[in-house]
Amino acid sequence: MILDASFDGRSVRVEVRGEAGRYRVTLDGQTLEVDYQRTGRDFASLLVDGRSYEAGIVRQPEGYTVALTGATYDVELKDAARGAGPSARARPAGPVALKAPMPGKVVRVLATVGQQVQAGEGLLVMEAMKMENELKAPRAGRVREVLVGERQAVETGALLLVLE
Amino acid sequence: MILDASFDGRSVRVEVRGEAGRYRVTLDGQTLEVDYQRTGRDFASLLVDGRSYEAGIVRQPEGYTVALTGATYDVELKDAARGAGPSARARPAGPVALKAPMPGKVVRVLATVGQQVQAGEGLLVMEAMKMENELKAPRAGRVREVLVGERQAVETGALLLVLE
Amino acid sequence: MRRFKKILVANRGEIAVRVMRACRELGLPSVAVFSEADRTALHVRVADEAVAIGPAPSRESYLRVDRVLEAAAETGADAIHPGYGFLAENAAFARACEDAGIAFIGPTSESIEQMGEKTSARRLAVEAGVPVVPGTLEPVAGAAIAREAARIGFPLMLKAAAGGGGKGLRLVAGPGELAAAVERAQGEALSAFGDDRVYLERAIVKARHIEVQVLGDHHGAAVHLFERECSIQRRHQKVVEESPSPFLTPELRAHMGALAVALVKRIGYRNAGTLEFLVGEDREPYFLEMNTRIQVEHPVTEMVTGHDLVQLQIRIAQGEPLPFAQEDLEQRGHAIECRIYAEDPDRGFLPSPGRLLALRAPGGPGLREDSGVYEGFEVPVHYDSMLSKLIAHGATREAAIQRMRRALAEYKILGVRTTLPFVDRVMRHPDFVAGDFDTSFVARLAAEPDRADEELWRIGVAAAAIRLLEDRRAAQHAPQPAEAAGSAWTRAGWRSQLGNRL
Amino acid sequence: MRRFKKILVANRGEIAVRVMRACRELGLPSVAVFSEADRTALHVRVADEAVAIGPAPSRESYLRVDRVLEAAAETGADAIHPGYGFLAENAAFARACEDAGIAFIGPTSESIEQMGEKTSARRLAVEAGVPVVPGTLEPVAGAAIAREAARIGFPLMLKAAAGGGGKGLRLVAGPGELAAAVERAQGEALSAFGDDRVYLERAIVKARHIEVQVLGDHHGAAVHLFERECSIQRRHQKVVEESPSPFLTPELRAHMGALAVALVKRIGYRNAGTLEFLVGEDREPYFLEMNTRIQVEHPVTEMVTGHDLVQLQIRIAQGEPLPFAQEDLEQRGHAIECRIYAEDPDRGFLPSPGRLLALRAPGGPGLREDSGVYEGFEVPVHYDSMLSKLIAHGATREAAIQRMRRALAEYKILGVRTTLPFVDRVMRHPDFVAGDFDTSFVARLAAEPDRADEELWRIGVAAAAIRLLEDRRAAQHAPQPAEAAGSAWTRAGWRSQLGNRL
Repeated sequence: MILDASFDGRSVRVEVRGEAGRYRVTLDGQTLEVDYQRTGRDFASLLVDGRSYEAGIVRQPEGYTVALTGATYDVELKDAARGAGPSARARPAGPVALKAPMPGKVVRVLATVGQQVQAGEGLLVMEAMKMENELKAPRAGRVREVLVGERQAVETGALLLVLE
Repeated sequence: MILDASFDGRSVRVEVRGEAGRYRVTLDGQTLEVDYQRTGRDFASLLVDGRSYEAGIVRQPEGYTVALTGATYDVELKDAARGAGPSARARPAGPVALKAPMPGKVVRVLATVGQQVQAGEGLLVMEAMKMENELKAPRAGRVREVLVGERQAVETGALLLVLE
Repeated sequence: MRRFKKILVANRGEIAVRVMRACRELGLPSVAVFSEADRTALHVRVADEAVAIGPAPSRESYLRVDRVLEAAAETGADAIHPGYGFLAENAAFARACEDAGIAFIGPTSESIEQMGEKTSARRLAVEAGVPVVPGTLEPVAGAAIAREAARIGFPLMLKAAAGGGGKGLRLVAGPGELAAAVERAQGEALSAFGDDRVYLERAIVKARHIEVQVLGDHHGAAVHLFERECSIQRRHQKVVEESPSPFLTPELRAHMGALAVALVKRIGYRNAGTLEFLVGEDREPYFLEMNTRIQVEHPVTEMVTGHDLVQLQIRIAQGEPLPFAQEDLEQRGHAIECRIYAEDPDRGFLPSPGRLLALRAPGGPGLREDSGVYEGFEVPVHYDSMLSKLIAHGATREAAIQRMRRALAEYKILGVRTTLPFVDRVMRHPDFVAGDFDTSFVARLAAEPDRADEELWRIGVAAAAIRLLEDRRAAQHAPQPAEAAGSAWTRAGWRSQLGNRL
Repeated sequence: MRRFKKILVANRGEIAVRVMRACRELGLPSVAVFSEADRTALHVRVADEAVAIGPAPSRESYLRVDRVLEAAAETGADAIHPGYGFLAENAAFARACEDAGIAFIGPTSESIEQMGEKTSARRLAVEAGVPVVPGTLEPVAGAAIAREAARIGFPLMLKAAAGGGGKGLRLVAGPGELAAAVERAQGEALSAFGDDRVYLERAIVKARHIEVQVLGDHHGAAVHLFERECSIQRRHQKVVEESPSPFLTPELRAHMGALAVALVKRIGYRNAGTLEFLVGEDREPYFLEMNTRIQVEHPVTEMVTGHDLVQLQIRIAQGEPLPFAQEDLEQRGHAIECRIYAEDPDRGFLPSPGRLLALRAPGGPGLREDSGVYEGFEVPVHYDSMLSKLIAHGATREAAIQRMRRALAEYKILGVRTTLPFVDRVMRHPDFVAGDFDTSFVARLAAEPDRADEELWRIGVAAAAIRLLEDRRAAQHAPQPAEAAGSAWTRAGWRSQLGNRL
């Protein structure tokens, strides 16, 4: 099985072969011999070159989240595109959508339509889990649209504002 | 839904009605209003008449094992027989089979075919989990058959000996 | 002296569970109250009885004095433990309990008023000879704010008069930031405490936040149980606490303890309580405020002193005398607490509510976990983001740190982002290990690059890829639907994790 | 003084995990060894490295000196911690480590020989002025057994010379039982220790089993860390232990401690160790044996003294001097340990191996769990049945008992039968609460009816019936296979629990 994996903004091609707990995984030019055993619905024990790793692994819509000691990775997996390995995805040009990073309530809208903002400038304030959180501009630009009003409840991923 | 439930050698008729977490359960002439919510794959929270119960509930071949604070019940459930409630099952007469209560190894066979034994008399010794365990006669009788030999490994439920 | 029959716990989360455990250990049944968002919360499961009190927003449930008192009447509870937050420092609630003949497990409503209104507390402290941070002794509003700010000088702290727990707190570096900070602080204060009054204090630079635990009973006895060091804060909220403080000398410890006991005796305080101090580089302690309730970080004190503060609260409220004198108390070893929040430390501690899809908690020697959640629980968006507190005890500070690091390495939470990796960074930071830090530590840490294991990603990607291979093969060969194919519970909550073939 | 680079743990289960946690807390990487039955065991998951050493039977894996030493060589481990059981008191193994230049974290092979062979230990104790139970000072065999038995008198104890942990131990009430008991004890001793020699001791009636924890270093220093009360036993194996013993007076405690330190100093003992005593109604202590290793029940001592015995073992083995003197040590509060075995207390403690289908462990104040298992683990039939140890600490014995009861109420294990309900019965028995018990307590308890909650079965049956209703409805409406329909792991192990419609 050959996959393209992406995590933390990186992409690598991954090849996995094997069965019954014994796998050979090649990634980024390096091959690991992995003794992999499920230890629960969402946990596995990996022995790699004699070293022991305990992994929490939960299914996500486009891959798995893997928790290891000291780090957690959101790993997106796709069947490899034919031919070349994954290319670094270019940041899409054009407008940027600001989405709600969590469910909550819009407390204040700091930006107005047409306003020119700097990267890092506060655009609006959301309340969630009893804390007010200022959402900042990911880059400089002009506010094209504001799609929410104050006191409005929003779900994760709701479109809040468009920057162009 | 009307069921016959048995546990700990007792049998009761159970009627369950309701949905979406609100149930009315009638058993042994008493009706309970139950607020039932799953709290994990194998756990549920029950509020009954304001009292809070935390139950571990795992599927077994013929019902569920339920763990509550202070007690664990193996509850067998069957769709109710038409008409009368469950009758106390009579102990079957005739030969009694002694089965292995756990996987392990037969260390010694203490009884011989044809031997007359008293209730509680040791019939054979099994080793499991580093302990020797003497299996005793459930009632008085004559040993009709011995189906295992010393040093033989057996699984749970394996027929060891028949008493008549 | 009375003996309670049943205790209602007017709170949720880990502190409600903590109090219920104390009740059970004292042989007292406990009653949970819960909002619509909390039917499956841990505190409902741990209680002996449970009563629904309203919709999810705390203003319509946990903050409803009438509903809580009705629940007590309905269940026959003759005492109420308020935990921390919510109604814990609400004098009107304490008075309503007093009027209803229900014991409020806390101080008198008068003590709450005296200490709860922060400017009044500062005045009383000054009268009792306890030094306070220079600032306004009264709440200020309107034009007076700018005037007083200019008098005190910048940087200064803007604080909610009814405040606590970092809510409505703002550091103001200069006059230009003042107006916006006032608006934000008043908004948060109104939303958190229903009271938008604020006051000003000089910001003590390189300050350590050190607090003293006290206990006073109905018979005039008062003791302190030494200090907690709470300087590791993000957003002015504590993340890591410890006892003893690596900063205090035995003399300063004794001095601060004596100041604390003096104030407790002066106001006739009856309950567990905490006096918060700022200690600057000159090792001069300034009283900040007194919390007239159990504190989040009380477990570190319990581990070094060997006493159960929540049980003692209940026993004091029953009229029992303190079972020890000051000279019976000593600090043994060292304890550290790390708070585990559902927040993403990589994104400025943004809240991260959601379902705890998988959870493995650490165990073993010298470790305590006070958790308010469990595997499978959906962390609501309506309340505080703290999931759990992990506390490690060791014979020395170094041993406690090493034990905490070991515990954090064992801890796995999936489904939400948490502060686990962040507190691990704190534990292995040379300045923290050396005891060389102040309240600016977290801000400095955020600016430093983290040195994680450079090659660990390979294991993470390999694990995900193998799991995908096994899941695909299993789906191909699946002889039948497994896992009681989608109970209502499974269908509603775990869909993304279960079943859907990639 | 040396500093270890890497420690191999030659054990499995909770004690292997316990030792690895100590290694990590000391900054030392750990190596697990595991049999074919233990690939997914907790100790493999917690270790930094892991090496397979053979098939499931311990004789072909955990007891293979050659395999263990090969694993150490292969991984570069320069020290081996043996835990308890297996090779922990095997002098030949300690000598093989010494010969291979690998530090054995324990005493010298000579000390193991002196104390491990129980009749030799009794002789040395007598020489050191420590009183012993009357009996044979040498192993006996054949016709001599009946002769010596007649001399000592009945009831008597038949014991394995190489014994420990209750294996090969038999109480013989009268001459008629002797022959059968000898056969059984020899069989067990041979299987457990590879040595079938037995000896005889007078059975002390109404005896309490009280042991003293000691530590000796390479520089001649020796201390005791007070006693543990271990009288609650089933099949001559401990189930509940505590410290302090409610039976000891301060004078008797000091006397037994002094006896223990005298023997330690006499043999130049270097390690943690335990001297077991029987104390009869006359409060006269009789030395039984010395265990030259860490003891299962060491956590109760750690909780009352505040010191980490396993870390101290490692530090002593590195040549460090003891970090405290006798006068620095004190018992604070009270600690109780309950062992959780996979055994059915309703069927004479028959072993109950199997998969742990669901598990919820308790948490909160004053509690420690040293577990060797996890939810989903298949408990192997090949090894000891202990799953976990739960330890509760409180300011008083009553507080510790109440805390343990609270913890047991929170603990749920499904899939195997455990001793959880049994230890709960012990905790609420008036004689245990009063401290009025001896080694016959469990036998007496088994004869009494249990007074469980008469109405609780209704809740259990209702829960099962509702679950069935929900499962049936979910199966009817299941839109698709859920739960990654049967990975190899699911198919193999969880079938009975998952998916099959009733």
